[in-house]
Amino acid sequence: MTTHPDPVRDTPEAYSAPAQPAEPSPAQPVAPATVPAQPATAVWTEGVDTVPRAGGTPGELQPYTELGLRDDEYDRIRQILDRRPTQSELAMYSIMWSEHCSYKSSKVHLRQFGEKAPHSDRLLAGIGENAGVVQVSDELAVTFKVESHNHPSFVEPYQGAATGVGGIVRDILAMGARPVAVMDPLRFGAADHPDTARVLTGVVAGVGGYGNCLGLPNIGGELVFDPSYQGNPLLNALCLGVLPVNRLQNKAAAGPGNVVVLMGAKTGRDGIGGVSVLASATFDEGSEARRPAVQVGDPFTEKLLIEACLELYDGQLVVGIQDLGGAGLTCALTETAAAAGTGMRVWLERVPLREPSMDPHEILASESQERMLLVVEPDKLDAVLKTCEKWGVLATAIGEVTAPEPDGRPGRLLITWQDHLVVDVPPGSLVDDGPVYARPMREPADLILLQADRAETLPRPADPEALRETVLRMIASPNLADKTWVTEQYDRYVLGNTVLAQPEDGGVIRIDERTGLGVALSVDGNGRYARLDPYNGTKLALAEAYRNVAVTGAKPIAVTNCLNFGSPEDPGVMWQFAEAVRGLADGCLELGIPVTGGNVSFYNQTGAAAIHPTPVVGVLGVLDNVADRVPMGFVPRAGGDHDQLY
Amino acid sequence: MTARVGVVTFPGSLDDGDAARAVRIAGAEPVRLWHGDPELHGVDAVVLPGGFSYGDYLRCGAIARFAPVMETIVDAARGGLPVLGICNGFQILCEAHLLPGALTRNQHLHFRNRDQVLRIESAGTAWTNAFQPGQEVLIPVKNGEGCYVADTATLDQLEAEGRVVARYVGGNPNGSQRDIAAITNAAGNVVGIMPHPEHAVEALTGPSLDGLGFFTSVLKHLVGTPA
Amino acid sequence: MPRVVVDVMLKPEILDPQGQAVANALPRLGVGDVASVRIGRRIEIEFTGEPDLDRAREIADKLLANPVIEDFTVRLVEADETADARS
Amino acid sequence: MPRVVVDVMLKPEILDPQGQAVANALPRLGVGDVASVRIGRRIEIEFTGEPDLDRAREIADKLLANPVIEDFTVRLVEADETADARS
Ligand SMILES: Nc1ncnc2c1ncn2[C@@H]1O[C@H](COP(=O)(O)OP(=O)(O)O)[C@@H](O)[C@H]1O
Repeated sequence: MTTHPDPVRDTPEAYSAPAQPAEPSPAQPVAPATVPAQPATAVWTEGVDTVPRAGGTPGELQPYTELGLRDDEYDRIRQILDRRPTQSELAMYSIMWSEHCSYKSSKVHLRQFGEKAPHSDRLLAGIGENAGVVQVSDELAVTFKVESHNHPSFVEPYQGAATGVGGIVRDILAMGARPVAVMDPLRFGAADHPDTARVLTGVVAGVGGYGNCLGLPNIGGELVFDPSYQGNPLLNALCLGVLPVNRLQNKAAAGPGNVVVLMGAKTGRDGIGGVSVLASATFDEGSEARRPAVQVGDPFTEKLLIEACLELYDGQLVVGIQDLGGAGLTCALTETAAAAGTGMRVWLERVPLREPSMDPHEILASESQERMLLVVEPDKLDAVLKTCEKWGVLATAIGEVTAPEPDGRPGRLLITWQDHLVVDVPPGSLVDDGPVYARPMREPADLILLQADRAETLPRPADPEALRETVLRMIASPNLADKTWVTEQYDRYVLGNTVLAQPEDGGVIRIDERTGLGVALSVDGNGRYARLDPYNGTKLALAEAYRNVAVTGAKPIAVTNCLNFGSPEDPGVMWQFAEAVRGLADGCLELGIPVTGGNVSFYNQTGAAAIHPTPVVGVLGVLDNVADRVPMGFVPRAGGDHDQLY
Repeated sequence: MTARVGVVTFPGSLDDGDAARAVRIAGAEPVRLWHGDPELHGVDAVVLPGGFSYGDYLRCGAIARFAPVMETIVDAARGGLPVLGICNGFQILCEAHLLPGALTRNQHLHFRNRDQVLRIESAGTAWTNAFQPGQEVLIPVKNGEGCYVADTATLDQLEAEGRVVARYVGGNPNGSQRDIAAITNAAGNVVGIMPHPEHAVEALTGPSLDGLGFFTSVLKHLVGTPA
Repeated sequence: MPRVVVDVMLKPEILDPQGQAVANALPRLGVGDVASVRIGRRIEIEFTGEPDLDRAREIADKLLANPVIEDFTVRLVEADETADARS
Repeated sequence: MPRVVVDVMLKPEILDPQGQAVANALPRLGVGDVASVRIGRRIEIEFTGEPDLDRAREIADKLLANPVIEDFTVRLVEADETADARS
């Protein structure tokens, strides 16, 4: 999946957005977005919509609004292609230019993570890659990232959570790492609300079902109840991976003539439109009836995918690799080609399908899980296929890397479907040239009132009886109560390297049995603080995660984050977001550790009511020898030389 | 000559590396065996590790039972080869009819991972001779389908023949009948256990070192058996 | 007394990893002529009084199936169907 | 093309915690007249050629059901049974 965009890479200048109205001004229209003289129903008739056909029917109405594209965005597409897009191309642009994939509202703010980042010698891959990679010894590096799967986890809690874990694990795998641990920061509505029982049990079972079956120890997370998450729970999932420094992989589809291989599960109709509809749209009454197709995870296939990929890396059999997540093939094909500046030629009918009746645009948009895209030198193809076969993983050559244009411009992505040319686009136009918005921002009007209502004005327990009652009430609060019911549904032992896990402040994983080298991790966030003061609330989340890592005895070295917010089209939410990013960037500068990656999740709201702004911050630290870790409890020592209290 | 203990990897095995580590810490040589290869490569004993073989779809262990390596293991086990099935391995042994009964969904319907006290009921097996009968050990349990069931006649027979190898103490984590955590076959060479001894072999990563006893037991057993 | 049987199956377009795992295992059992296997749930409901199909449908919709990914059917079955057909 | 359906249910003497959990949840949905709920598996097998009941029975016996805890029935079902009865 796409991560934060690379802040140093050139992005087209942001559309200047006037403060009013909230909508950014459109670009120069080249062709009219809608051409009259076509019956309104003639959206699409029959057969495959090919590139030549698109050239010959410029006036055909296209459902770009339904796909979430605005008039000016549609016009941009026509401008880029110099014709109307085919149905497949339209699907691809609508996905890649969605908020979820393009970071169009967050890009301008996220740049600070790069600009304010303190220098680090350890960073092998940073923002813009699938996940940031930090070196922790001469031979070893670790990679970690946290990502959200909020909306699917509301619609189908078990599968939403399961595929959330599956997705982040593939991100880590794509960097060349063996995934070695997961964490799961969770937010639910009120603990006593009937729907919380549905969502909580499903999400926890899904996180456990997938992670346990994959053999990844769960070493921590969060469990928070607050009514603001009632119609929009948060499922964030973090994965940690370990790799030898020289096994680092990248996604660039380099080397014209190389073979493009699709690996893993067959492609089905699951999650089609998921990125645009599920991940970006607001929940409303209609969504329950709309019953969108959600993805179903198959952790068994993912386990085989992991083992097969690691064997391919170790055999130095791949040139480039990219996981398929949201936006499926569309994202993987365009990102790998754009990263190398090459072109690509893909025969779409070679993609193994679960349902033979799928249309090209459905194949391109499908979010079927447990798939990876490989770029392989032709003489290594046999070895790749053999390894995949050994692990029982499907692998199919579906295309070829092609050369950049003779004049040095990047190559084009050409996709055919049974000899019909259905896509002919510059891959970079989908990945890097998407719209960028400087959305209007305004401090929420109620903030002053909220801040004026200070905690000091609350009644204080004045006598022992009241004090007792307060203590009992606090103990009974779901947010403070024991979390064992959740955490014991997760395997913390598998892989045999878990040194600390829940209920410790931070998880600690040994990554080198020989030397005892290990890493510590903590994820933290506090939506209530962030609601009151997003700038300082985010700093506090960072500070908490930093402290939790430090108290294990580890030295914090890197930060990841998942920014869960309401609609970016709401100036109040956008302000919260901007403040949170500024807070995190400033906090990291003060603490001297870089943000190495993360994820933005917008549109977390029910109707017009946004969730509390919820930046979740993960900090990673390094321990030269995990034997030196500091556990939370007192350690009785032989000879009475016990721990001292200070 | 150190003993060679095979650890089978099925597609979906998860604790295979941990079982191999435990074998090594116990002082034997772990030998990795592959589900698709019927050869046992001359190993002296076999561990079927925990995990979700074939995704544990359908029923846990149901598909793994048909792996080529299992045919050889079933024959060899009948001939006396020591075999330890841990968690998923236990499920596979039941599905393969090397052990009686079945492992079903935990009664509370949740996966449960906790540190569990067990009482060793039988120290007469190839895998428990390092323990004292009645000894209590602390070993992690982690499973979703660990509830042991069998008909009354089978349970009575297991009890009568001293084939209940370990029982849960201080709370039954999954609803197993008669608190059964581990059983053995009549000959005592095949043992199935739900909790994970391989996760209690290092002070840093386990709740105790009690799990080592299972692996040192088989070494002791092998020394006593002529090759 | 007849029972109500609710069959819950994944919608056809939804991945069925269980069925797939079984289908992939069959060749090893010497079975080569199976095109596909789908696995769902069969739920038998016994009522205290008369079996109530509408009530069963309501239970299925609310509790037994997730309509996002599953379809269900509800039908009356004579008490001895299972016994009869027992192979 | 007709399919073969294999229904696998836990033997009556084996505790079915899942069915019990559903039964226990029903009163909260306002359903008071359910005596028992049992949950099993429904497996639909499509053959490449003619559906083969004997073959299906063999598969069920070897793989789909565990005779220690489960009973099964095998039957032919017209392709559109599900669609017909779709509530
Ligand atoms: N969803 C979860 N998944 C895994 N571990 C969790 C989860 N929620 C809480 N934990 C773990 O439970 C322990 C207690 O959590 P919490 O009470 O939030 O700790 P603290 O308040 O000290 O941060 C921590 O180790 C935390 O990582």
